[in-house]
Amino acid sequence: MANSLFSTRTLDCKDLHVYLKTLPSHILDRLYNHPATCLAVFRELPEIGKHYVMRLLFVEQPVSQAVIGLWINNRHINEHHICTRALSDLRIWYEQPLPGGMQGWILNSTFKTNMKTALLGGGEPWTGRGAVPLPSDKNSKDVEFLDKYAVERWECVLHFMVGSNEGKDGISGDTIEVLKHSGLMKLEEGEPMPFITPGGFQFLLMDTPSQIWFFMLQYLDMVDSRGLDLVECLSFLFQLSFSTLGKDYSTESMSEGQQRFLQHLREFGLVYQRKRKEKRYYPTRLAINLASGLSSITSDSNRKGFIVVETNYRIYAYTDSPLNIALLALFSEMLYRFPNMAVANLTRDSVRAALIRGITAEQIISFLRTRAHQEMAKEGPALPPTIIDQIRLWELERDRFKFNDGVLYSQFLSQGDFEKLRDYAKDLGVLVWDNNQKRVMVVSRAGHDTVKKYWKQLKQSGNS
Amino acid sequence: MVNVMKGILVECDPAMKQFLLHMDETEGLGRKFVIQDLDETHIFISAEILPVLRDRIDDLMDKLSFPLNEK
Amino acid sequence: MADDDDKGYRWETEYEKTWEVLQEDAEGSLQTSIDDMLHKAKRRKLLEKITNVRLGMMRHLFIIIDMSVSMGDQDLKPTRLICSLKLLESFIEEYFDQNPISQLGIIVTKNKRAEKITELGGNPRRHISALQKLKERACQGEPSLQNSLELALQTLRHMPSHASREILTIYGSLTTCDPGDIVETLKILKDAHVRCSMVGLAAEVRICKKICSDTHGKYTVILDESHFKDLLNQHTSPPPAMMNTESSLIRMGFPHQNLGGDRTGHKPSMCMCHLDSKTVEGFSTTGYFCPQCKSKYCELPVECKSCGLTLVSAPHLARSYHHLFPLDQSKEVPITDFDPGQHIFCSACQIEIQEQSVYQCKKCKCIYCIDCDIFIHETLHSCPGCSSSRQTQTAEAVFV
Amino acid sequence: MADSTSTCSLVVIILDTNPAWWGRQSNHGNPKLSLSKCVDSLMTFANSHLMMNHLNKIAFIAAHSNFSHFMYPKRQQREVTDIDTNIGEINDGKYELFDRMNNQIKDEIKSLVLKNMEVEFENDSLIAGALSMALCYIHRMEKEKPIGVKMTSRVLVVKASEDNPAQYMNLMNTVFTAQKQNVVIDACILDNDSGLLQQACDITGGVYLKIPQPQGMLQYLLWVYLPDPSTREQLTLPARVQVDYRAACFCHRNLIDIGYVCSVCLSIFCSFSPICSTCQTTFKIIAPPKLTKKKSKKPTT
Repeated sequence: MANSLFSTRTLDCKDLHVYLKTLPSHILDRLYNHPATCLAVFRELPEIGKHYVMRLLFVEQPVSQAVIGLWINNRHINEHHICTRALSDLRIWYEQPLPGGMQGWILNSTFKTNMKTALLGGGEPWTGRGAVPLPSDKNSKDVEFLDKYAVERWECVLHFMVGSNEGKDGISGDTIEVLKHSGLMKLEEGEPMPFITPGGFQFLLMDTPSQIWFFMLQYLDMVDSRGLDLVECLSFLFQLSFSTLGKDYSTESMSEGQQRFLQHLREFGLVYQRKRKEKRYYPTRLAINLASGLSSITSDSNRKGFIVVETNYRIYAYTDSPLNIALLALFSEMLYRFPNMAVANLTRDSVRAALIRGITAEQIISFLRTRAHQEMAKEGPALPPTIIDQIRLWELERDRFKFNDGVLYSQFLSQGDFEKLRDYAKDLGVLVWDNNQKRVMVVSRAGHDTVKKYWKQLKQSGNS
Repeated sequence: MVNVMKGILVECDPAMKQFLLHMDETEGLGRKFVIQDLDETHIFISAEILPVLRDRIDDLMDKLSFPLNEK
Repeated sequence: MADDDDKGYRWETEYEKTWEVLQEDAEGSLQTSIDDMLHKAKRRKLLEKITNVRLGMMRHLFIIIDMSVSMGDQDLKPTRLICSLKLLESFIEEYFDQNPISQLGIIVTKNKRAEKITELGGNPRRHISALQKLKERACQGEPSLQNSLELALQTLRHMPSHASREILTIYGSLTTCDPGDIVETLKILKDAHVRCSMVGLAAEVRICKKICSDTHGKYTVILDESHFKDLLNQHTSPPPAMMNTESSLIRMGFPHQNLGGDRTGHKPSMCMCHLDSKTVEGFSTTGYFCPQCKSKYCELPVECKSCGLTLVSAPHLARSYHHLFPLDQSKEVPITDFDPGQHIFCSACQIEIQEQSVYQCKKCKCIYCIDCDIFIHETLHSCPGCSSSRQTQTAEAVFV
Repeated sequence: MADSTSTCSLVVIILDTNPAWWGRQSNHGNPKLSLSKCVDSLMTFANSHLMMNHLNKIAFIAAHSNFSHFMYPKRQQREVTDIDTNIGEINDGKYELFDRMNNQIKDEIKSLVLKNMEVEFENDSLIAGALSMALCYIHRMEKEKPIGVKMTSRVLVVKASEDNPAQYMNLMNTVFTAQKQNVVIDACILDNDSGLLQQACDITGGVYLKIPQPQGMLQYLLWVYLPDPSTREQLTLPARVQVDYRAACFCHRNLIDIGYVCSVCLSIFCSFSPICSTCQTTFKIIAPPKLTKKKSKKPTT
């Protein structure tokens, strides 16, 4: 069905699998020649797929598909098909006929060797862990400092999106470029600063790891225009997500492209470097949590929840960060503002305002749930069920109508003509709706002229 | 000859459809806008009326709901 | 919490200033004093366990549930009856977990009459499904204590003398409507060595207190739901055996479980416990075969229907060993005994101990934190240190 | 892929480091399986377990002949985080976390073997102690896990030497506790079968497997023991072994079908005896039921 005229494009934040499937196969193969990427991709496979890979890891020749089919008992045969397709899509294994003529599967050799290095050792060290260990840093930074730095840098970007100039030092042109490219913000002519789009609001309401992953995906799409090699950056990003928090890594074994990429990461808050020319860098918790962002596990454990939602639609937010309050203001009316707390009211109008801006009820609910206060999360559901239902009802209330732009065909002479035209429109996929008894059908505007041409042809061949 | 008309197909629950038909008869939106009443849950209306119709629907919704919590 | 009998009633004792127990520490937080109150409560529960007295391992217990109109009261959510049935379900599971070779029966009293819901049996599932059915039945009329006690007495009287005979009554109403004189019944109960314990849901009733004290049972009145749960759990561990239950050798069968499978040539057969069930559940090649009469059962422990032999498996007996060889209490060692510089770690869960006191097993001198100590004494019943060092291990192996 | 609440699984590996058995293995000329090869396979198994999910956790306990030693994660003070930048770290393609864990375990085993040279050699090991230590650790991990994370835990016992019969009661206690905490106990047997572990795996629903060729130990580990219990239902795994639950009588130590159980101390005897050998209580001789003289039935009028 053609999507209806007025529903805004919901933000599709793809997880790693979907993203990798979009990459051409030669890039995938080049990607697999680094242990970190293989590890990250392995972790995103379905559960049974992981066991298949582990079983085939140390087997050199292809194994017949029938044998692999026997590994799983027949009650779960569809999981088997799902993961065999997943493994083939990601080119982790591919078909190879056995000497006896039967079809078999064999692991992609680059993937296999690199998985073994990740598992057992050997091969050259990862970038950042040079052969000679680093002299200890005199002003080494502890974890709290890294956390504070990372959150502050990332919130700069979010502040810029919300348009409040709270963020201390602004953000670079590159970041604005990425924001515009990703459709989170739009630049109207005659206005200095781009303003936020409905997609942008949805982005703001996501939890941090997914935000960063979505942002990095958009950044990687534009990486060729910046003259950086996609494979190098992606594999460096995966290495970062496997590094240990609080440990410093050296930069001297990094390629020039990766150095530039490092500076951008530094600006987003994924990495900390005291000075530009510093020979070492510290990955921050945002980089390490990237792995959890991949598979959209929302365990954003480092930031304590701060929202308490009560059943009388009151929201108490124990925060003083203007960003959080700006986010809350998106869908609730601010009542009072105290030094360490803000009180807001969740009303029908405030939620409708957010819905009109394109924010969905699901996003509001997941925003409140991921940032729920520890006390709320401790016993029972983090949000009172009545609030969740009411937000959903407000959303449904707006959706009672579905408007589809289209062209109405009516008063057909014969049932035969009607069915011919309807089937034709259906094959084209432009048929919006049809009704046999009344011999009436609606075609989408786009498909209208092709259907009209077809109808004219039908008429000439009919009466000539 | 097949009759062809451009417009908007509206899919909604029967109660709402009655509301649209009522609007059409009483010309609440200024003039008739329903082109054809298709079936229980579908109705075909002219395109220009849409913005006005949306506001009227929002008003209806506001009338239906009551303020949940006093300040 | 529960006042013991000899001290008399609480209102007779002098004025207790309970609010002074909580003192604020240096920074004004109550946390530390709450911690060590919890701490003392946990230790007290462990120390209370009476040791080296003969326990009645084989128990025959009747649960009498009052379903009179007073059980419809809503001071226990949602009603007294449903709340007690819910707690009784977990009690039954815990009871059979602690005493695998014991039996249990359920009796209900309402409309001045008593009715037996399930016979004495060893299969927890049957009792729990009976309890679930009780939830739908209404609470009416008055309970009759005498009728229900006599109904339980009829079956308990014929039980073999080596097994302990017990009655546990959940009593919600303050009145009872008895045909005869309940003191007579009390005398018969005493002669038949039946131990009556009661859990009162409303208030203390003199006749209940007299019945329980005369038959060496325990009479307690609940304060709230969690207290109700604690009181019920006190009845799960086997009570000290009465003087006169003389011990005897019971003949038991240890059936051999065959996993079947057609390779071993076992033909499919019906099992005795699902004889009347319409489903095909009992029809399979696997099962336990009674050594004496070869009738098949799917679960143990069970009393063989055809030859009366109690069928049990070795782990069932092993499950009660920890009552017989309880772990002795660990010594509480204040942290000041160790030199302050050294970090002390719990030898079981490797956590660094920062509380005030540490627990040391007398035999193997291993050090444990408070959580491990409670875990070891309440669920594990064996000390990791002792069971992994050879000399304490062989000394303890008294019989196998 | 990732369901709403993220799940993580904890595996505690108990390695039977009985010097007598491993010693006999190495002087066989070409050793079927030497301790170093066995530890390497366990390292790879542990690494693959950690690789399955970034929340998974692992623990190592060595069941030595006279004590059980907790090898990994090592005890560390609460304030100091575990960034031990030990210089001896060889930097290669291996993932850092695996590297650090493997080095730590290898050092622990080295010190374990070197330190206890003088002990006289027994050919059985005390598994029950290591198991109860594992359960205490699991109990603590259960309490410390972050909210919203569902944790399943299991114990893998790699056993080589024989059973110590004196451990029966302790092992049974640990097995019942594991069952109550739904911790699964798996057993990978290298040499002689262990009746106790058979019962342990059967009661807790784990996999008991005596591996035919010890050299291929890693293959068995990856195929049978790597999937966690919920995935095992989907895979075809070796069938459950037939467990003999019959009791052994205390007087002659042979398995009996019908026995006499003392009602006081539940000790089992194969024949009737007036006194119980464990708790010295005398039993009333239950004479066969006397035939009551049948009362002659008076003809009813």
